[in-house]
Amino acid sequence: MAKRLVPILAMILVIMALYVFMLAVAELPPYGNVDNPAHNYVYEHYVNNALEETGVLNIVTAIILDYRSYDTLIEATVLFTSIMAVLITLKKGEQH
Amino acid sequence: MELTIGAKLLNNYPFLGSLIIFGIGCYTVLSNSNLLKKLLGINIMESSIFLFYVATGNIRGGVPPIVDLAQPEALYINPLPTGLMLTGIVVSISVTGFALALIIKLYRFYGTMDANEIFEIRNEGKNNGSSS
Amino acid sequence: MVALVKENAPILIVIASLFSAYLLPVFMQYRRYGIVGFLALATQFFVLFGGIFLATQVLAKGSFRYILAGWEAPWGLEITIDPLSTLFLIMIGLINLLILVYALPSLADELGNKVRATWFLTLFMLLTAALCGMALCHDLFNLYVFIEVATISGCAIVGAKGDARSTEATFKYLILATLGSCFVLGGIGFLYNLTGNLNMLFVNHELAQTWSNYQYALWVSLSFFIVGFGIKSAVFPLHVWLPDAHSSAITPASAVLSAISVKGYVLGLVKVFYIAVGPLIVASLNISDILLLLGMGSIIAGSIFAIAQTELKRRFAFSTIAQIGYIFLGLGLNNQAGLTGAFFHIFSHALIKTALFLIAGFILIKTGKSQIKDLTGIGKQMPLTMGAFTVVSLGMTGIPLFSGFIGKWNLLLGSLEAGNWLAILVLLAGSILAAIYLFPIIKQAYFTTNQDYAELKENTIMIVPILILAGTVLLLGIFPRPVLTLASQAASMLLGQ
Amino acid sequence: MSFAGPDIINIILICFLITIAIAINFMKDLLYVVIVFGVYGLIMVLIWLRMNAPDLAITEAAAGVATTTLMIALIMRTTRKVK
Repeated sequence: MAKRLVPILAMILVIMALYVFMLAVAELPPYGNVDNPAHNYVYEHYVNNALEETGVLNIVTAIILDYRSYDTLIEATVLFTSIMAVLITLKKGEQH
Repeated sequence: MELTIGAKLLNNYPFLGSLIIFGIGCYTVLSNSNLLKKLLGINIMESSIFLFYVATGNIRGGVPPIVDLAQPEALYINPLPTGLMLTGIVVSISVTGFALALIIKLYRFYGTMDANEIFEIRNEGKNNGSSS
Repeated sequence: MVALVKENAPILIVIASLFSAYLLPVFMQYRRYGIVGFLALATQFFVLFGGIFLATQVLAKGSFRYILAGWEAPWGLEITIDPLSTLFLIMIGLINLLILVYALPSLADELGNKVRATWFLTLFMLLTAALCGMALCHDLFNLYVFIEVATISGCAIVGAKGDARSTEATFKYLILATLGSCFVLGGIGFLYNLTGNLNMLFVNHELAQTWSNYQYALWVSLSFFIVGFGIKSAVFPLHVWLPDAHSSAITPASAVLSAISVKGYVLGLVKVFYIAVGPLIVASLNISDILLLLGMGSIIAGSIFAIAQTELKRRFAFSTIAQIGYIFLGLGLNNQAGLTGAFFHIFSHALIKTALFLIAGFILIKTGKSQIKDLTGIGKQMPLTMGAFTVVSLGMTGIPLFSGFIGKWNLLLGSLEAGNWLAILVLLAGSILAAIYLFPIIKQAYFTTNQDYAELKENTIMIVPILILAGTVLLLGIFPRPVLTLASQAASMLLGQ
Repeated sequence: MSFAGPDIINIILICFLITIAIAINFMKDLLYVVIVFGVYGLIMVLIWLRMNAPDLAITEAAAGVATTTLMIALIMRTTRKVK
């Protein structure tokens, strides 16, 4: 009984959430506009100065490997973590 | 220029679409008892959020953020969301790998990939007195 | 050299735990298990003393920021050192150190062999690094990446035991926690869309001017954060993964998850709500009331579920849900005393819950009993352990002179200040319910006799961390000044006074 | 508010995505589900290409679509073998 109830409950929840999402999306800055708050001084700094400051033509690369390199270190750590997790899940270790 | 809500929604279609897919993915995770489908639901949710970010970074009439020295006046799109989502993709793959490892292990224990069946098998084990 | 370490201490804390995590498997490759244990302990020492050093600096000079990779704030990343983060660093270092001292002698036996023990320690160090990073980070996306590391490593140490029950609990935890991460990432996406910044301070500045235009969007964003962090920190309606995960894992794993990891996500919520968005906006969008409701529901529901449990570890796991409720209640009160109480409660509950889980694990190792009804007369068999258990339970209920009291007292003051009588009632009821689910164990331990009465040896090194924790609970109840100062300074910093 | 050509293609692609997401929810055979999930990833890649994020599209095509689908397909092979 409870198992059949879960999908219906989830459906109701999701539909309610979608209604609120619509209200929120109507408020968001218009898609693709140059004057959006997302394209502010940070964006301008990256686009205008990335080449001089880092010497990389691809600005995305400049961001992930230079401006936000700490993030990339942690991202590599996520991969390492998942490898260790898979090891500890599937391997038994040594037998001796 | 005042727009109706419908026109605003239509204009913001990538955000709306990504949030609808987010909701569907959420429903997939919550309602399906198959472990693999739950995992796919998580993947769908994650990629929908990636779509949200990419749409945030896009500018109509812009070009990809690769500096073209021949065209100094080009309008580049926002490179930051793209960079963030490169990290996000790696994270999503890591989670997928770990979850698949867990699915294999659960399959070895129970011989099934269905959460309800696992639940039943475990309850039978409890009733028979053997600890699982 | 010393000057260099002192100057770069904030980042070195994270980097040191990360690199020791990378190095542990390498040492195990050459069969140096001794070095592995030593390195793990040394790193926790470093985190603890780094935290204390930074705390003295913060108390002397005020909070400061540290720039990473040479790029100034809105373009690069920076980390922040404030009372809140140093409080967390000290907590992480202290608790993890004691857990490691408890765990190291028996870890290899419990997990099968030394290689698996090394993998477990690696994941443990990664969890430490991620939590330290979450405590220090000052950038929304950086917070997300650290949360992912903490999630994956936390799930993996639940599954380390490798039996069917813990694997199933791990899968449930992983799916729900990743669902939570998706929600957090979505919330960050909304904030980025509205402000164009990821640095929390700049997000705050941008939102202060424009937030009234985006009320629905901000509300959706904040509720995304509540759902995401709520799943990960197991508030009442979103707690379904916690009891299985925390009771089926091995003892050190459940101790670290229940005591620290769950609170790391609360810290994430605090950072987003109070530093990035600001208490004013949170209060005027009625998000505070949601936090308050979640907190009260958690206290009542968690305690009642805990009473119904018959297994020791499971009862403690449900008690974690109740105690997380106190923290959410304090956050929802949104005033100085409430936040101070919440932060102090974070610290004191970390001590208490670690001690409880370690005691449960110790009893399991010594007697092989995990059900509460089997613990008859254990007070005479293990006097030191049950003495510590009594101290810690008194602390959990919030009796004066124990550390739990200070946090709850501040929460009461906060509720009085907010004029919220329901919160006061719930706080008192929570204390009574805590007494109901903890004191029968003590009564059973001391006032019933066991047939197979035999003095058990307690003089192993494993009892030392339990006694230290119980002593700290007592000490912190009598001299709460150092932690209370940090907590109240953190509260006033977050409220912008 | 008028829509330029590229926008309509994007809208159609996103509608496809929504359809596929619903289809994944209700399909019974896991093999089909995995194949359809691969298609979902490819359409996502297309949308990102059209939204001027080629770096992301390449990474997703290599890692998200190829690796994930392959991993899941391999898992399904091993789980069938055990049976």
